[in-house]
Amino acid sequence: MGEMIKMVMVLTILSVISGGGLKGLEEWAKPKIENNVMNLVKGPAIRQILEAADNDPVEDRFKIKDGDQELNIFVGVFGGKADTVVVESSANGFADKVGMVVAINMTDDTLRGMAVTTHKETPGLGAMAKDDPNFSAQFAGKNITDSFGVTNDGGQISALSGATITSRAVCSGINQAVDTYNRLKPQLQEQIKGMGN
Amino acid sequence: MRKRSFFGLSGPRFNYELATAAVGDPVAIPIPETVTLYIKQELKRTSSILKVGTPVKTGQRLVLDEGSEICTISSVTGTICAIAPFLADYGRAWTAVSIKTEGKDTADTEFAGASEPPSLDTLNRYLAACPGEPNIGPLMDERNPVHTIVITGGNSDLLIDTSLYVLKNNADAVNSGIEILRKTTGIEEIVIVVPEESVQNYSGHLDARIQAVSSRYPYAQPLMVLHHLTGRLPDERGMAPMGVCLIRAEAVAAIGQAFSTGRLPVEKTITVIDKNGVKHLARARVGTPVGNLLKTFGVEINDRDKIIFGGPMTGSAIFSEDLPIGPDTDAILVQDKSVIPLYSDYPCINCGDCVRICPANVPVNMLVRFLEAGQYADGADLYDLYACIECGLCSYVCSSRIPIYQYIKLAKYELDRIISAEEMNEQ
Amino acid sequence: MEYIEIIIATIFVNNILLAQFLGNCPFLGTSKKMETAVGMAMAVIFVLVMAGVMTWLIFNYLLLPNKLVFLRTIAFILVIASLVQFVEMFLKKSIPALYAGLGIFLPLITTNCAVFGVCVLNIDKELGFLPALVTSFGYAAGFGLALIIFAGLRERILIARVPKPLQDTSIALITAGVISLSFYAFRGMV
Amino acid sequence: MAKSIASEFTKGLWKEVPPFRLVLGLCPVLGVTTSMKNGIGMGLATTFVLLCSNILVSLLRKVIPAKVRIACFIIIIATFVIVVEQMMQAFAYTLFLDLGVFIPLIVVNCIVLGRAEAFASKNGVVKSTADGLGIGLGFTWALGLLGAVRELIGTGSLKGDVFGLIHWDVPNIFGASFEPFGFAVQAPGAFVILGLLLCAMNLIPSK
Amino acid sequence: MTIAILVMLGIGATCGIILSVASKVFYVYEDPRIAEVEYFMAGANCGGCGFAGCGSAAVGVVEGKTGPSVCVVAGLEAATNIATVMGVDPGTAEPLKSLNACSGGDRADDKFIYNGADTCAAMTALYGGQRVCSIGCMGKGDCVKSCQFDAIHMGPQGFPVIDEFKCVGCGACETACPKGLLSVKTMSQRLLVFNQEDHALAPCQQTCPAEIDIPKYIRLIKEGDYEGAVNTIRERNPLLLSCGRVCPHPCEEYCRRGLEDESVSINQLKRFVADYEMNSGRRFPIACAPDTGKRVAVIGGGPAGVSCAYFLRRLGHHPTIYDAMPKLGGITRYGIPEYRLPDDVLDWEIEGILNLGIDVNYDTCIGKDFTIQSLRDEGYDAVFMGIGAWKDYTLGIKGEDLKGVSQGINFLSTVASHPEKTIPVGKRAAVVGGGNSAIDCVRTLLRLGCEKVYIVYRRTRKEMPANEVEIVASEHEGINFQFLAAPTRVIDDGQGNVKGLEYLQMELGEPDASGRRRPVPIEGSETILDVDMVISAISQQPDIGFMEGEPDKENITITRWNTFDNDPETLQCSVPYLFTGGDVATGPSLVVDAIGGGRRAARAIHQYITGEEITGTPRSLRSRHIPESLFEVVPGVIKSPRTPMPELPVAQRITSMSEVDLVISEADAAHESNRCLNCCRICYDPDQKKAQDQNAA
Amino acid sequence: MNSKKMLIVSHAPFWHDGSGIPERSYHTIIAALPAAFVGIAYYGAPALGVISLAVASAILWELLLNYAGKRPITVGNGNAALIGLLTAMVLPASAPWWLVLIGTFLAIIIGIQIFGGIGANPFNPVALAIAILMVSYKSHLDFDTALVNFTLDFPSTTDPLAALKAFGPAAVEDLNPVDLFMGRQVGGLGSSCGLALALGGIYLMLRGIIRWEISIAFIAGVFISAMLFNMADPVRYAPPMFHLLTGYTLIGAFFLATESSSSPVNFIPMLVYGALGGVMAVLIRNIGVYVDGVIFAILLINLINPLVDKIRPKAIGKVA
Repeated sequence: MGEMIKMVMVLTILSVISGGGLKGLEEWAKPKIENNVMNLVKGPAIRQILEAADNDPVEDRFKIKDGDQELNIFVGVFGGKADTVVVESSANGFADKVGMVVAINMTDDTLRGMAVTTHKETPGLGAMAKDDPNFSAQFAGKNITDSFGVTNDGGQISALSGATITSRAVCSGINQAVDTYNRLKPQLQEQIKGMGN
Repeated sequence: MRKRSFFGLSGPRFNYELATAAVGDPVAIPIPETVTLYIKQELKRTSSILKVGTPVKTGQRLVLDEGSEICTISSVTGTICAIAPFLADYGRAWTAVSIKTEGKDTADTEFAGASEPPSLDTLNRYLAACPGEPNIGPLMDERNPVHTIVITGGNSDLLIDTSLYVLKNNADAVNSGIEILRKTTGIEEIVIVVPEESVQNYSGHLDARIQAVSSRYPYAQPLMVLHHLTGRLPDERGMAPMGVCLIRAEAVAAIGQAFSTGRLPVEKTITVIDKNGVKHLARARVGTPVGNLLKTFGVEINDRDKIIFGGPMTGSAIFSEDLPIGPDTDAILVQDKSVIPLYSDYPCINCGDCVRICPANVPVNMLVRFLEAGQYADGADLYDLYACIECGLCSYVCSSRIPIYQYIKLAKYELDRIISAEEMNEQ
Repeated sequence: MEYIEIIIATIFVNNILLAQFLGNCPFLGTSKKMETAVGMAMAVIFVLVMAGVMTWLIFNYLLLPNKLVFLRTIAFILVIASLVQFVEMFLKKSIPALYAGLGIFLPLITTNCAVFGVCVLNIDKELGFLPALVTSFGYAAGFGLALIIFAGLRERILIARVPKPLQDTSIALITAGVISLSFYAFRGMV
Repeated sequence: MAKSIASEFTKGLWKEVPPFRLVLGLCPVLGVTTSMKNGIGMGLATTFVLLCSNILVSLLRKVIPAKVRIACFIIIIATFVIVVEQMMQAFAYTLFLDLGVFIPLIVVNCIVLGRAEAFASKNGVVKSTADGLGIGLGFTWALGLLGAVRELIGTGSLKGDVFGLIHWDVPNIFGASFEPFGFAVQAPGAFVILGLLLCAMNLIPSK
Repeated sequence: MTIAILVMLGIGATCGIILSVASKVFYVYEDPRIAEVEYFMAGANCGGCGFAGCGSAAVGVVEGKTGPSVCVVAGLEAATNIATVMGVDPGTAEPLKSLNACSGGDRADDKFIYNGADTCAAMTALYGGQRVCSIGCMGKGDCVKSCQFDAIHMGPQGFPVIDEFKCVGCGACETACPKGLLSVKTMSQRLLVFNQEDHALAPCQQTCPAEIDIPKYIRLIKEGDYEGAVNTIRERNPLLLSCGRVCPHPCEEYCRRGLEDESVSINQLKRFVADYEMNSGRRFPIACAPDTGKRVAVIGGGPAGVSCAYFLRRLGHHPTIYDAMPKLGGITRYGIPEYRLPDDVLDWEIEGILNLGIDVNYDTCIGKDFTIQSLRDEGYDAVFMGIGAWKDYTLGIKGEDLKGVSQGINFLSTVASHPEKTIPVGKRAAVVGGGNSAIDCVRTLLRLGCEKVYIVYRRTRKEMPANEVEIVASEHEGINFQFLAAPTRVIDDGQGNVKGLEYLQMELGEPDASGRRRPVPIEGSETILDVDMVISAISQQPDIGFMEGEPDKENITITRWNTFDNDPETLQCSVPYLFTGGDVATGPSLVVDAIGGGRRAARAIHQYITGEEITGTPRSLRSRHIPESLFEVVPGVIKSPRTPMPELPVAQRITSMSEVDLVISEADAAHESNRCLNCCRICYDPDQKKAQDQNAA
Repeated sequence: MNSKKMLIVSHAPFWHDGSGIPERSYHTIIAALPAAFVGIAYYGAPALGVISLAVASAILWELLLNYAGKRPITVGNGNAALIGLLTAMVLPASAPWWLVLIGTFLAIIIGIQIFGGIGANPFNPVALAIAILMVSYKSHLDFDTALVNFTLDFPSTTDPLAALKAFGPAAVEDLNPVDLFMGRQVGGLGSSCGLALALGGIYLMLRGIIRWEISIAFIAGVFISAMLFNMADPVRYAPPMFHLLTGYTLIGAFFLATESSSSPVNFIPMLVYGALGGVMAVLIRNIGVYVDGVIFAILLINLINPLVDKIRPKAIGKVA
């Protein structure tokens, strides 16, 4: 019995020490990680789709509550007018989740652009969603009232050759972003008021 | 040798020889100067009985040591001129006894004294080394009783006439042999297996049930006959548990002859097939060197030729003209060096010809790979090694020219060795 | 229909071994004999489904609400290891026949990246409970399929005259590569 | 003593270098080596875990009861894996993205657990350190080599850095007209190239 | 932080409790070794070994399905530990090594052209294979294919060559070889191999009483591997320096080259490498098996005793030598004069042997200081009796008690025990006898200042049993030979001193049973030889006077030649713990016979004390030859002169005790070793072919 | 001893039907040549160049590896030449020299030699090589891009399968089956002429060099599965004859799927193997990402070959 207790004790103590230590580490690392994510992953993508913006959209960002989640919203200022919001979204792709950012022009509810941020798709096939500018260019200017889908499923987006799943994922990610946008539109308008100038 | 036909969809068809009127009477071969006989027992240093210089008589029973069961029967009268160890195929260590013949042929009388009444012991003691090599051992095995004696009347290989010739021309001797067997063993079920085309030659003449088998090769192969009759094949324990004993027609004739004349037969009927494929029938004393027979028929042997004891599919090649014919040598086949097919070192290319020709449905293509890699046990377990009836057709059609039949025989031999070694260890 | 798609995707298109490179060590180790391969395949299916369920529950009901997502590695591996060990002991005692056929492969699974990897992937993809279950099963079946195919090929390769430096692992890897290439055939099918 | 520590260290670099000599830990080997950068990054991450877990296991080897030792080792290893995961996210985020799920998978890497159990749990701290470091660095160069080969054949160039410390950028090694052999950076190519590298290693004697 | 700790606490504790409870509830008995073996494995359950996890691999090891090195992750150390658990030899102390018996290969003749499956096994199945030699290598390389460790490759001569460093002694090749040419043996087993009828042996090796692998060491000398040559000799003969000097080399009688040319000077080559080691300034290391803790008493430190002790030591046992003399060496020291075998050479050699860890009790005499029984009581596991034959036969004639009459061995040992070599000798001396010790006596007398020395022998020079070289050397040194002379009495000078020796002239009659013609006295031919010293050196027998005081004497059988009755194969005496060897077992014989006897006894003792059945060598070849290996003609030999033995000039040597025979030069050794035909059982390398090869190259 | 005659000793049987690996290879080459000639006729000198280079380099690779591995020289058996020829026949006539070299390297060395030479390859070497090239050099193996500089006198100057994939059956419905059968279509230089391939295939079947069961089952598999697709949705899926006569279907059926060492030898397995190959080819064409699925389909059936070949008749005398 003594041995059993020792076994359980050692295991538990190790777990506890590990859990506590890691929590500490995590708290210390969290801001750094967020910063990295912002600068290295989302930043370039956002700056790319909002290339023409007057401001730096990554700087001009705010958080907004959606249910019990907090969302990052980036704001683009065009012609002195803060009319574009960038919403993050993700959908299941071929291998893992495909993360993307979707820029929506609030004035006419059209897509200003989208870009894939994170993915683990097959190089040369699914990965083209991020690398092939022709693919992402299809989305620019589309009206968000349409649901996005690939041609195989009767939509208007021509899928990447050999990567229908990834293409579908991108479309569903955009649809999600649009949903979020529609849901939060009033709050967003509230927020961006006064930005730009 | 038969080549592949242009259209490869149908496999080759071989038929056994059927003793026809065309087969003439055998040519008698003169008694040679020396004969060599094998005692199927290893020579340990020296023999306690046989010495160089010992005189022997025709039909005398020769053994190495007192009380030994394994014997040979002297086929001539003369004196022993050499005793040497002899290594036969598959590691069988025998003793070769050479006898220098003398002018006069004197018959030994020991058998005449012992032959009445006929008994299994007498058969085993005197006739086990007679022409046709009757397989007496299994009949004496009490643990594995035999219920059927099968007389293989057909020839065991292509091109050979011997067996059917004997059956046809010595029907009386065969009948009395059958009677002796019945009497001594008490086994009623004696079957004579003959090719179906020749059944009418025998039915009614012979005093046993006649069973016809296809005259197409390999349906008269001993294992195939066994399967035909019992539906089974021997496994790694061998023939013993099957309760069937196979005896050649010539052996039965020899038994019959021995008991009716009181003298042990010492002459063997042999089919000699020369380089041109011409067949001759000969009668010679057991132990006559092959060279003598070949000389009689004017066959010239050069370097790189091949002399084969037995037929083209299952025979065994020998390495010297001096080797003697044994009591089981039904035929001698000579091949010129220009027609000898050579084996190659190519691996199996999986063409599947062997699988399609195999009469036993053995997956030869996989089996041979395992055997080449030396994995005999796996070959036996997974790929039906023991279903092989040893006809040699797979080697005949192999595109890679792999000596498949040799591998199979080797595997059975090695497995046998491993099993007996394990049994030794356990004891 | 959705589940069939998941199954096809996980078995063929997205095969855990051949496309995701998870679980390669036992893949090479247990594919030398068909018997072993079949046993291993069964064991993986069994454990992976159980582990998928367990980890899903732990993550969604324990870690996520407490914002301890970063602890999932340690939590999962501990759970998987204990689960495997428990099942092994259970089988050994209670169902020895099953243990002989399947249980002896269980230890291999603790450090099988495939099991752990699938659990993590399930979580990463934020799958629901049933999809997670089906995905786990599909991946495991894919693992088994690849293993059995590989064992079939390897039985022949092991007795072929492979050049000495390439023998065993080296040629096995190359064969695995070609199997992986062949599975490209299923690309785009779902 | 000094000699044996040195030999514990060097054996991992050549004589027992995983995955070439000990064909283990293949998942990351095949999964992340699309480039030399990823290979080295993964190798270093593994080295860190290996080193730390070896030290800790060696220190605690007298305390841990035999029956639960595997579970304890797993906890220790998993802890360090999370440390690596967090640190990498904090300091080398792009690399973390490339390596993806393979970082948490270090926890099930046979080499790490294997060394902990076979070596560290039976040897002193110094030796275990040498062992962990040696095996880890051996793993790193092996991964780097495989990554480099695949990157070279598959893209024609070598490009990357290690945690921003060392950079390399060798474009178009085979000339500008070289058409990259895309197979090399794809999944099946990983198996085939590792197989061929193993063959090459077999040709070089281990002594 | 708290939540994290709590969650981990929950998970950890739950897992721990479940596992520990389950380990009790679901406890199943297993072979405890499984757990022990598993403990040494990596525990990573990686499957790299092909087993389903470490547990399965451990079961595999315990069930003998795989070897101790199964775990690839854990490495060598673990393999050693696992081997210890399993009681398998871990392969460090006494590694098993494969050994190839056939050195014929291509050069052996074929009996047919083979065409078929490319394996030795298949080929051997057809009439025993294509080689005429019944034990010849087929050269198809089944062993090469069977080796998992790349330790065997096909050599240029068509037979397999084993890389001893890579060989792990797994035994795969042994099973693969259908001819049984490869045998995997430990060093111990190799030390105890005796010639058998079915071995691949050259005629010289069949003849050598010590069974040294002569062709092998000559080949190694040819290759310049002198250390290898020394080790090869040491596998069979520890006293190579002594034998190199005093052995009458019966092997050379059977040298195949001798049939067409002069035989190879085998013994000089042995002496050359032996001296090479001594002069190289270092001792080549001698490996010993791990200690067994068994103790053996060796009575007598002569060649038989030393040889037996040496082999016992190398087998891992602990021999202790008891010797009556102050120094070891027995007859080689005290019976063989300094000028043939210098003391310092013997000292160096014996030191090397004792350094292996053999204890010696000097000046302890059996019968006085101890008995066989007392040794048993001291706890020795076995006793080796090797006291030699030190009692001279007397002439049995009148006047033998006179001053100035002495006996051969007695005389020689007195000389040997006086290092200053100043023994008073007479001016004219007669030595009776025709054997080696007679020659030793006369030549010693000459060196001690005797003016005229006679050898009195009752037959002729042709019948003299002494070595031819010795006779020739003594002739050179001016010894007078009185053949066909049978001493009848020693003549007294009246004061108890010798004045002369009377002998009867003989003539040769009919040959006797031994084939020698029997000398028949000529009536009335008494002659007196004018000498003042007479040494009788006719023969010796063992001095077994101590047996009177031996408690166990009832059970120990003695023959009528005063030797210990023994089984000639195992040398075991009538009591099981007693073994014997050398002259005390055989009567006076050669040094090299005693060495062979010591090894044979060591084998039997080894079997006895390790509890094995004591068996002789099956199909032993002792003093017999394989008939097929003895040739009448040896085609292909190109004559090439034998290297003459260098000697000290006569003038120099009779004035001192310094060594007469000198060692040959390295160049001569190379020449001589090249003369060797490298024979095997029936094949050899003919010179003609060698010459052709050289021309072609 | 020397005066004795040296006889040859071997094991039974002492007859052989005279077949051999070289004969098999050369007859297969003869059977493949008509299709290759058609390719040369249509595509001219470049096609001849590709064929010669492929055959020569294949032989060279094998020779090099024979020397490197210190093994007997095996090029004499014609297998390397055959593999080289078949590799060339599936490549487009525009293949650059290096592509041909890489192709034959992959086929001979990776495909065959490292597995232990002829007979040991678990995969069809040609299919393996082409599959690797397809995933590495998409543009060179895409007939539309590759053959853009050729002026071809065909009814349609685009690859029919690519057209089908991109635009559906409507785009190819006016292609005449006779034209397709005569090879008047864009495709591999020796793989488009159905007539020549079928002639060669029938020759090989009659000679017993390839097993008719595999070819017939393959063709049947393509036909039936294409028909089912076509019946289900004629707008999206092309008719069976089209699938049969385009792309690599016929060269696959007669020359690739039948490669002996990667295909089964028993009757039922041969049917399963062939049929599955045909079905997979159509599946990939219709719902997969690749324009032509035959190559991958063959690799896939190679994978299952050891498994299906375990279905075999019971050996005689076997109790269990």
